[in-house]
Amino acid sequence: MQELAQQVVSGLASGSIYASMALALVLIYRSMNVINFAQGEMAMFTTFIAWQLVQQGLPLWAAFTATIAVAFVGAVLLERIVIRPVERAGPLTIVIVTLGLLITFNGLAGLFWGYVIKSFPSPFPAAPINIGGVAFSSQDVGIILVSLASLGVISLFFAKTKLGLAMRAAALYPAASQVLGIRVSWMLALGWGLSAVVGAISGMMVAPVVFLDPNMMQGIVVYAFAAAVLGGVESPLGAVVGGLILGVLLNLLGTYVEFVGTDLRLAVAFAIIVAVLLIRPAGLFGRVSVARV
Amino acid sequence: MFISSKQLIGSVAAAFALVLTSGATSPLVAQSVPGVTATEVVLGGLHPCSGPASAYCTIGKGAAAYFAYVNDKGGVNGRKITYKDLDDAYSPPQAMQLARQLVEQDHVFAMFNTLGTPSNTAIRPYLNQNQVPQLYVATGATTWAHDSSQYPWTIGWQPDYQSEAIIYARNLLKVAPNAKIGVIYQNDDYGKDYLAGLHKGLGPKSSLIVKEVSYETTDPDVSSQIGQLKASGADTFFIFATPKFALQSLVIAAQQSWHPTIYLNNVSANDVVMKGATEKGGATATAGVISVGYLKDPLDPRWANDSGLALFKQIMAKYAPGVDTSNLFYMYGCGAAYTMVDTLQKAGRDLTRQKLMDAAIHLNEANNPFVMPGIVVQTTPSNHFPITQEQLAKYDNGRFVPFGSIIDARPIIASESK
Amino acid sequence: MRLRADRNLAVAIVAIVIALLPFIVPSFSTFELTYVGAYAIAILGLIVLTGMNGQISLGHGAFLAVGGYVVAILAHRFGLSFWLSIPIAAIVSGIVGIGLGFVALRLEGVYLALATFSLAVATPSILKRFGDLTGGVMGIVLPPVAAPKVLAGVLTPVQWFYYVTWAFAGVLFLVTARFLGGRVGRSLRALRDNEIAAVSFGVNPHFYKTLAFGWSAAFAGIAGALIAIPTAYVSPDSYSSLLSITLLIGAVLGGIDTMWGALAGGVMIEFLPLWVQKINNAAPSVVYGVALILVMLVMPGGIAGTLLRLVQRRPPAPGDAVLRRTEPTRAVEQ
Amino acid sequence: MAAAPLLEVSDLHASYGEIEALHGIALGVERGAIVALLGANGAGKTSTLRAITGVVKTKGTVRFGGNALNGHGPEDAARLGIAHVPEGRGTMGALTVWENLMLGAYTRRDRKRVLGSYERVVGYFPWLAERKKQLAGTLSGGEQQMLAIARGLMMEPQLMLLDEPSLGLAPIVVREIFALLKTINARDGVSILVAEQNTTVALEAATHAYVLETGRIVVSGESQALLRDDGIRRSYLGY
Amino acid sequence: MSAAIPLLAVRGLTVRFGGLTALEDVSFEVTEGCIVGLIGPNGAGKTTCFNCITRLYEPTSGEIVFKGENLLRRAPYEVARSGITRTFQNLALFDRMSVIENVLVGYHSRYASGNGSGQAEEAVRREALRMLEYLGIAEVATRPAHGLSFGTRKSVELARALMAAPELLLLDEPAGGLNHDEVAALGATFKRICSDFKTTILMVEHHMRLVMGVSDHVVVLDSGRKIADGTPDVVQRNPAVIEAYLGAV
Repeated sequence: MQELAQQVVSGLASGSIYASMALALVLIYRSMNVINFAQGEMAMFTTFIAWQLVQQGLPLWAAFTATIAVAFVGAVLLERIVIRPVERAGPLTIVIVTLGLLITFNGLAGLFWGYVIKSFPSPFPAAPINIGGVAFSSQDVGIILVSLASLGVISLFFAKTKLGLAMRAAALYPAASQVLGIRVSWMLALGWGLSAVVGAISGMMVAPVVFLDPNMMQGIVVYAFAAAVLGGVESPLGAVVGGLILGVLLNLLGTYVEFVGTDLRLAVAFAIIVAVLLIRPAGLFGRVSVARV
Repeated sequence: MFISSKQLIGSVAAAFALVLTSGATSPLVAQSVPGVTATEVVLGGLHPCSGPASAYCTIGKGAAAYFAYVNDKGGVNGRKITYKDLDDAYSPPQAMQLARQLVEQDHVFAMFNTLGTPSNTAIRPYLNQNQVPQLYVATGATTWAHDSSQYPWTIGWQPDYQSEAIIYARNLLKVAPNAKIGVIYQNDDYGKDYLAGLHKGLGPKSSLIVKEVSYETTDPDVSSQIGQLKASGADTFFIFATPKFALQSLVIAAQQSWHPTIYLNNVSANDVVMKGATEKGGATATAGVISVGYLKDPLDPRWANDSGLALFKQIMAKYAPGVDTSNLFYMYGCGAAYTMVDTLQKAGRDLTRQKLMDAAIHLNEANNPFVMPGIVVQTTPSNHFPITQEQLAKYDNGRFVPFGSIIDARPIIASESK
Repeated sequence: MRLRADRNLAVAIVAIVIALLPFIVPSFSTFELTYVGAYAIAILGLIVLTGMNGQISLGHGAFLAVGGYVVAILAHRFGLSFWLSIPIAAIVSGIVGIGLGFVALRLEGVYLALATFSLAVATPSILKRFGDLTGGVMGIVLPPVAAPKVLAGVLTPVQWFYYVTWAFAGVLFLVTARFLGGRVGRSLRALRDNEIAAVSFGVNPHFYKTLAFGWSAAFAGIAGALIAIPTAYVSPDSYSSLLSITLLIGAVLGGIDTMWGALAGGVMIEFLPLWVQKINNAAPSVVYGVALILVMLVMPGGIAGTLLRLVQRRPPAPGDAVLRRTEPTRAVEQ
Repeated sequence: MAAAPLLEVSDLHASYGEIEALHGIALGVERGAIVALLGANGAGKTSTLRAITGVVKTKGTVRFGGNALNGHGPEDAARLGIAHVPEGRGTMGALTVWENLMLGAYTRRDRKRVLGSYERVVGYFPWLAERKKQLAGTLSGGEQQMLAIARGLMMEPQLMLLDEPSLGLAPIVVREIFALLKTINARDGVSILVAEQNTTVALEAATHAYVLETGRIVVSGESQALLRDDGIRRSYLGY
Repeated sequence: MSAAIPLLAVRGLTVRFGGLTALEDVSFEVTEGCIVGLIGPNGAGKTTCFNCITRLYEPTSGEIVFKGENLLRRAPYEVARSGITRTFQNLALFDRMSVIENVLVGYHSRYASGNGSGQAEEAVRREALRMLEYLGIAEVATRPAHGLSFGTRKSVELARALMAAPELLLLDEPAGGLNHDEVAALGATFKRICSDFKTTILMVEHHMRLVMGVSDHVVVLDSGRKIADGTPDVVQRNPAVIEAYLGAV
């Protein structure tokens, strides 16, 4: 029983990692129907920037804020320079370009900071929390809370602000939005900026747990894909819930299903992606859209 | 320069036949030894500098720095060493092609310190068939020594993973014969070799192991695995992991309020891991962790006034400026390169591949400045494990404090091979 | 008609060059060019699947793994010669591909890329999990290639296997050209360009899309076999997700719209990692990644596509279903 | 003619990729006028409207209130005061009625005045206020068309471009919409350029009309005159 | 009107998308050998009706019977083999394929029908070329389909549809985007096609002169319902039709 509780709790902790990354993926998908394969590497890269700033003596929260700003501006520039020329291209072109970004960011991080793992400071206290034999860290709680907070802020932004409304409109109805004076192309750039911010937050939350190195996100990103698909790739709420479910599910399968063990987790993630896409393509929280010819 | 491949293969085959029959060096090979001129000897190597295993790239850079230092000091027997170190991205097919390129296009005299069990396994038959020495490979699998009769041109350098695990097992049986053991290991050749060693070391007492869990290098974290180990009731925790996951294991165990006796494999027993784990998991996360060492950790205050460490720092500052010298991989590269230079020296002025191999299996190197004092890099025709000695140490107050004397796994290996 | 004559001439020249190369270049280059042939076969499959049929696969490394392991297991366990095991590899891989093709029927564009990418990432762990069959993490060592006795003095084993590989490549190219030029190819491309119109003219989308998947998987299986045999070793590390990514990148860099793209792509996959190492030894992947993005921005048709266009002085193609986004059709009619 | 017209288009060409859809269009909309743009499906009505606001690539000149428009994107046209109600209405079905209306006022900053516009728009379409939290996609076709017009009005435009407002609507609704357009035109002084296939209704509302055929203007004139001319009707309007 | 068995019978066809009703209980028949016009204001449900016949839409209820067989039991890709092909309102050419290849795809359903499968590729190609000549566009045979003029693209669509040797040809706004000289020629082309290919034509069209000029029978839809059905003369005088569509003349 205690083991079960422990597995569920650490599943939630891992799940919140997937969730925060999935949230970033969903933001880009919502703004341009694209999966950014480089999302994880961008998050990793910005986390390194934060690390560097802390090394230079900046207080953690200042580094945090500065990194978010850098992530936003950097991603907007990136969208303008690299994505915009292929904005209207088909999925294959965009897939390849984002793969190119993935390779580039990974290489750059290795070039600048090397491959030795780095310890990233955590804004939360280190002391473990122990409730009835189930132990976890305040960092775990912190990630869950930050993910939920990001979700809340994002939801409010899209629901309540004029800019958020314009972004939704631009993503869903680019042609109609244009004639209303919405600069659709900039909305896409803004979408990149926002998702990079969420990614940066995710990276900085995750790094204290998994430790920082250029390959930090490679293991996470596939689970984030699975989480996003599970929750419905257009739904921020779905991304978070999908991430948490996935985290718990993988832990329970790994612990109690002999065949899966700890070594078939990726295969399970693959199976979940395929199964969800086949059975309920819109995910748990996505809207089912009516296909029209 | 232009040799048709037919001729090449033909001559190799002829040479092979000659060696088999007479055991003497073929005159064909002696005439012109690939990669050797009056002023130069060319070595080749493969390290992953892109892809998931890029962390190991630095080993090659460390070795290259040492060779540059040796060259500036006049080289070996008047020859400068040219080290062609290529990136195989940890991919066996790529390793195979690059090895052929190094042998057939760049005409390397020998391969030195190629990294990783998969890559070395892939190129071993080719190199042996063509009698190209595959020296001091950077992996601790036992196969390099155990299968030396089948692959006489291949030899490892570092202590093998199995011996290391056997050392831990013996130590454990001595101090806590009724321990309940939980193991986390990386699900690849590296982790499984350690696991096999642990089983061998425990022998009939293998039943002490109550839980074994593995992780994949693609796993984001190992909290689920640690939870399972904790739930198993284990009081002794073996970590056979790469630094990242070792660090996570230490921290997560502490965070889950699990405080077993911990054995940590050598690869991960470095300052980055221990400092990081102490910082995140508190002092209890690392206090009393047991490991072994054979290299001089640049951050260990024991070596603050050591001449070997001073040499290391001097070399790195001059030939690899700007790199993070606290990274033990550089030390590893220098240490292996030292043995390589030593071997070339012993092989003599009149270099052949056969002579190089002979030197490699007659090592007796007590003065490698980069490995711990007292450890002798030693081989014999019947023993192809260059380093078998390791020093047990316990983590205490920010550093590993050695305890007991240097343990030589050689007798264990000897009994093992029987 | 003149165009066709030009093309035949070009094919003949390329075939002759390929036949003569082993006698011109050193042995290790012949060895590398053997891999070019194998990669070209794999990319040819991707051209059928992605270029002609519009289905994006980021998981073809898995089929290379199937091909490689089938050959390795058959050779290791049963001592089967590769003449027999390569066709078996093609069949097994093709069947797996058809299975995945059924799944792919329900997935489009980015979703398919996502699903296949996760397959690529999961492949090594699946290979390790079934260690009894696959040799687990240690993989399987294959016996070295030997030229048949009659050719022993004429061809080195390296040259011999070079010809074997390129013979496979040649046959598969011809077969593919034959099918792509006819009804099958038209149906695939029609589905890619406009599925609704294609279906309206009787093209069965389930059949042809699954066929394309099986076809490309079978080719990837053959390629996997042809890579495993000269490498003489298979292990899970040979089939990381990077391999799948590299294959698709090779196909797109080479030119996914034309069969020539397979040749160009094979050359790219084989030699680009070497070239970028020479350009920047410190961070080869940065050069690789930046080059990739630049190519996509500057020549979206890939190398072969761009060259062909220059030769034929054609204007750039518009409205491609895969390379360009088509505006979602929203019904006006209700 | 004393003052320059509000909208002045001359020698306008537009192309989609390699295919040219408009081959030199010239037309004008006077301040306060309702002008109809007629023609069969595919004649180029939609392209003309799109070319005016810059949705498609163009050559030629488009001047609006003295400013050269072409070369700028549709976003700038909106900022200058042209409300384009696109073909198929462009109502954003996944957003609420209120959100649709607010997006109409996207380019305006003064929230107070935006709310003022909202009050006036609700004056025309009282049902909008009651159903402002409803998703636009759940409205009927006629309601969606009215919402699209209302959204255009939220911009406080000088000129409205309407692309087939009658599309898919029952005749009675079509008449209602055109009556509303006339009211809006009269009361708020919004000039209107309306592309229509429903010739009768359009000509009745408009003061002036142009007839398009395969990307060229073939006939133009006072709408009453066109309405009376049987020859024109038979040749160009297809009935 | 003859009393023969209808080639196509649409009975009680209803289509709903979510809450929208696109077609409501529509019934009509198409008799072999004639040209039937399907008219109505934009958005009346004409194309939806076409899409049901070609099985792109699943009707909510109703029946579509072609040659006595229930079409709704067929998969979309089997409709062509049954003998129905179509053109598209917004043109649905295979843009990256050449004109002749586009037309060859039209032949696809005949490979499967048995009698065509033996025919060699070359013969099929010649037939496709003849089809292009028939429609006067043979000179663009090897050009890619994109980048052709609008009128030519429409002809390519027609050639592709005819290549399937359909018994029923559905034309969706064939006159859209054509000038009045071209429209005038179109009427003659349809009559010629009708007799040369023994094909029945059902067309959606706005151009009243064309529809009334060539149709034997006209069906009028408005807002998803059928409001009239009969010969052109009858329909043109129908008050409901005038009210909804033609306007006061």
